[in-house]
Amino acid sequence: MIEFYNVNLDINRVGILRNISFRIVKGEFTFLIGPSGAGKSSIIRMIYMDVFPISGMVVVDRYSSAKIRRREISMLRRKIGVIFQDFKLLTDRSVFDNVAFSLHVVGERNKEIKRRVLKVLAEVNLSHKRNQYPDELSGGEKQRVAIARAIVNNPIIVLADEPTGNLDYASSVEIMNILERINKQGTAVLMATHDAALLKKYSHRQISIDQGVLNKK
Amino acid sequence: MIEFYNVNLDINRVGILRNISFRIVKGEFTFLIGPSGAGKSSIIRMIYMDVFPISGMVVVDRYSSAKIRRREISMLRRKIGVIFQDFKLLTDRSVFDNVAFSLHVVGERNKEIKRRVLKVLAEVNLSHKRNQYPDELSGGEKQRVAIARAIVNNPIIVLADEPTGNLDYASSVEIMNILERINKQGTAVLMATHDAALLKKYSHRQISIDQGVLNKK
Amino acid sequence: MKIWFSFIEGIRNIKRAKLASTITITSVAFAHLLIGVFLLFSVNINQIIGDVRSKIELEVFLEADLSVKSGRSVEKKIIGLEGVKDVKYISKEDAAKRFQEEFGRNIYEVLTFNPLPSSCTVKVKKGYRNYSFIKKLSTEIGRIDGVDEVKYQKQILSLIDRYITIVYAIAAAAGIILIIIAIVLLYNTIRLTIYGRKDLIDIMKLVGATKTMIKRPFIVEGFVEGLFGALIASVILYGSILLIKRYIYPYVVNAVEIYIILLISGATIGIIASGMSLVRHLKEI
Amino acid sequence: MKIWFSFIEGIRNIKRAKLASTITITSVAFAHLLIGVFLLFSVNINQIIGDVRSKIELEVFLEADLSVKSGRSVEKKIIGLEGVKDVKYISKEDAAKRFQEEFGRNIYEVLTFNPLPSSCTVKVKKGYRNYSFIKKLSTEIGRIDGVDEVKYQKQILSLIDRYITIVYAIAAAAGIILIIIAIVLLYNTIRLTIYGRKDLIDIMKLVGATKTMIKRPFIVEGFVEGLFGALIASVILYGSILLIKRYIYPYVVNAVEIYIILLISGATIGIIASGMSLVRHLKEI
Ligand SMILES: Nc1ncnc2c1ncn2[C@@H]1O[C@H](COP(=O)(O)OP(=O)(O)OP(=O)(O)O)[C@@H](O)[C@H]1O
Ligand SMILES: Nc1ncnc2c1ncn2[C@@H]1O[C@H](COP(=O)(O)OP(=O)(O)OP(=O)(O)O)[C@@H](O)[C@H]1O
Ligand SMILES: [Mg+2]
Ligand SMILES: [Mg+2]
Repeated sequence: MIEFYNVNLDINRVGILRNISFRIVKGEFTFLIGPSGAGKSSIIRMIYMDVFPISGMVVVDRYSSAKIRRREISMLRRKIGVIFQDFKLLTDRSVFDNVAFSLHVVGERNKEIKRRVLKVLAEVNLSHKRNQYPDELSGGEKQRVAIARAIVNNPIIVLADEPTGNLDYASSVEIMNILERINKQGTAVLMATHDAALLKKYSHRQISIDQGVLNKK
Repeated sequence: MIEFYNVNLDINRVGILRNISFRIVKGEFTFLIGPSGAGKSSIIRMIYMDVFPISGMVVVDRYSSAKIRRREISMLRRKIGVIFQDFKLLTDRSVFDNVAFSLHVVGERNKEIKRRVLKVLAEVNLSHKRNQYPDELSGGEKQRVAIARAIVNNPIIVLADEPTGNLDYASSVEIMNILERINKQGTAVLMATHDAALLKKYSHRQISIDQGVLNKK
Repeated sequence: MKIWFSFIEGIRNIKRAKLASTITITSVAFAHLLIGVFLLFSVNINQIIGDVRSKIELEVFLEADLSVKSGRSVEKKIIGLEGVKDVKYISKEDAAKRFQEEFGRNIYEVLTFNPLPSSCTVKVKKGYRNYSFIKKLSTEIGRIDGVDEVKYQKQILSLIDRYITIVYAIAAAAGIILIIIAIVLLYNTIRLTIYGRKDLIDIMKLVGATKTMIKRPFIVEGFVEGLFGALIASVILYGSILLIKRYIYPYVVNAVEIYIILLISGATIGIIASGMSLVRHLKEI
Repeated sequence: MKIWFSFIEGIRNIKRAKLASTITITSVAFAHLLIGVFLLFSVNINQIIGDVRSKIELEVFLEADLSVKSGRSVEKKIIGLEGVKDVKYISKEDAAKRFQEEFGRNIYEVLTFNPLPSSCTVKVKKGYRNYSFIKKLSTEIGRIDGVDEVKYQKQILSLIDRYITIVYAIAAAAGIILIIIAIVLLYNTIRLTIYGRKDLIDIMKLVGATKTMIKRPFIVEGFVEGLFGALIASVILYGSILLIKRYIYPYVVNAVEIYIILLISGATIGIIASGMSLVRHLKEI
């Protein structure tokens, strides 16, 4: 499902990742851990093909970083739900429309869009904020909108970049429950996190990186 | 130093805070805790006079929310270091210039600016990234720039809105050490946080809010 | 993505970015006001010059003692010449009548004989009303037997013809510069408004929207704003022309074609400017 | 904040927001190109009309048998009239000489006597070269004893005077519309570029910068970009005029004042547009 083969990544001629290889299979739940600046977000960006390796290869679903074409990148991204570390919400539309956008992109019918968006907003406890705009939300609420948008589409992979960084412990556990549930339904989840408490509570596989290299355990 | 007297806050006619009263004295270190959406960031915004109560009064230093004038707001803000939850970095200038900006605002001499910026960047472990732009930083690195900017000015109050949300435990402890040190030098610190581990380790006073009202302990 | 969603999005975007769309519409309106004023100006100047030219005629005085029959034959010969639109023969008697009309006295009361010569008034066809042709024509007519003298408004004609090419050249240059300026300014405006939404475009890409999906609403938006701006310009121009006609200069010419040109131009520029700006922003991935 | 820091910031901002400053400079340049073309056009049209008018003169034919002495006295009387610039007396002898020059034959060889009348050529002062005045002057001169007939280029004069007011009115209207359009478009452009930096301005406010501190660099930026844009327009115009002078129309007039007006206008509009846009964005707190 996700495979890294000897991946090296430079951005602006600065070395970010060195010789990374790992594999995540269908339906797996994996933590991505490491100190600030280690390269966790960069790994996630390579999976949704926002940046490309200077050598080595990233394979996701049936697409390879070596030969994926522009249109295919869009197709791939529709199958991946990404919770961005900085949320990346569309500031000019409401919570509802932010979440609905992913469904409009795949051409879903209006009625179905409404049903699914309301359902997922309820799951992240944001039904009452559905008509507010991102600037009118607290940090944690924005994060939950980002989560809702990432999972509304029934993706085959969810990439979660510190999805609980702005959430209290109770909310974090709720989010973890949602991620575990969609994981049970067959979705692979890769979650970058610093949250020691969560790491202790959930015993999923951990990929650990530091200064751009994989920690062998 | 910071006093809230029966403060009620509405934003866009939505009630955010109800009847909040508390007091933080000079040189105190206080945690602000509560679930997502409770109103922590809103309390911090009222302290740097970004929003105003619809009733009650906020007094900071010698300024009262009831009669502070525009120019005085700028003056007040120069004495307060704020670590914003969403960082609020100037994306069109380098890390160095972001931190230096606060010092230019108070008309500091160039040589002194250089000395102090370099010193504070070293404290947050970002000396090597000083010429990069915010878009080229990881989440945790951005957060550390925001921290550096907040403290470079030797403020009398530091308001930290989840300053460790994007940081691993080790980095969080380093940041806590910096905040504790400037607190020892007489700066009042108010820190909103979810981080259970930090709350356990540090036994400072806690102000807890939930759904816009203060929790009596 | 459903196409109708793109349309709805395009319309909604106009409301979402009120400042940007207001500015775009204002810019389109002003630029088209400029182009419209220029076009109306040209049409009117052209009309005025055409009016002056249409009044140009040659007066052909015939020899004093020429018979009516010979006069008529001169008339026929003139009609046969290239570029002649029509000829009016004025006999000695007609001239005398005219004298009576103009001066209120019968010429036979003043003099015992009629000294007025018979003459022809020659009008020239539309494309031939220029100095060099009329000069040629006048010598040609002068050579006809029985013609005494040919007169025409030499000075006005030579004046118009001396400066007309310069005026037209300058007007054409001004027109081209004007249109280029309008396009560049509009393109810049739309580019800036789209640049202001760069973050949103980037986010759309990240959640799997293809280029077409991102582009289409902007194109719709450009079309609507362009058309609307041009419409505002047209209404202002039309109103102004009516006012000018009424209070300042009743002969001012209004041409419907100009308004059609403006509307088409507004919509087209809106679409093209949006499209081009997007190409720049969508270049990377 | 130190003032020099504001200046350095202003200059740096131009580099920081390359797209925005390029667009602003282009817009200023184009808008001023427009204004410049209009000004040069007006100056030249004015020059052409002035040229035509300066050639207007009255020919005063004196009575056939008037003595040179009486002729000279008529000349003096004409000089005394209002609006007359100078009068040239042409005696019968002078006229004969002219005839010789023009037709290459001595008139006394053709005829036994000199039938040419003596005459005066009257030039009119600058402000008086219009149809209604010259008509009045001609009747006045006609009443002087010894004057037989007064001739002047009635048709050209009446043509110019009939249309000149319309042309001037249209030109003035076009000029005003042009300048308003230039200002609105520029204002919009600068407003959009500043709006694009709204987030940055908000952040500056949050870290304690006062309004003045935020404004000053933008004003510097507006000044520099405005001046630079106007400079580009001036260079293009100046170059075009030189080319036109050389290859198309050598009598084209170039006025230094226009370039000075353009540069001042560029800098001023830059400052005003920045200032006004900022007021809007800085309104809240
Ligand atoms: N555009 C860029 N140019 C230069 N360096 C960059 C760029 N983007 C990221 N980096 C650097 O790459 C390194 C890894 O960044 P990344 O965002 O992957 O870290 P991270 O593990 O997600 O950290 P965090 O936990 O703080 O979010 C960082 O040191 C960062 O400064
Ligand atoms: N502009 C606004 N309009 C309407 N509601 C708002 C606005 N800003 C904030 N709110 C609401 O006020 C409540 C408190 O927000 P605040 O940001 O203070 O919460 P918080 O305690 O900081 O939460 P978090 O831990 O998630 O950052 C939230 O429910 C939020 O939706
Ligand atoms: Mg990261
Ligand atoms: Mg908050």
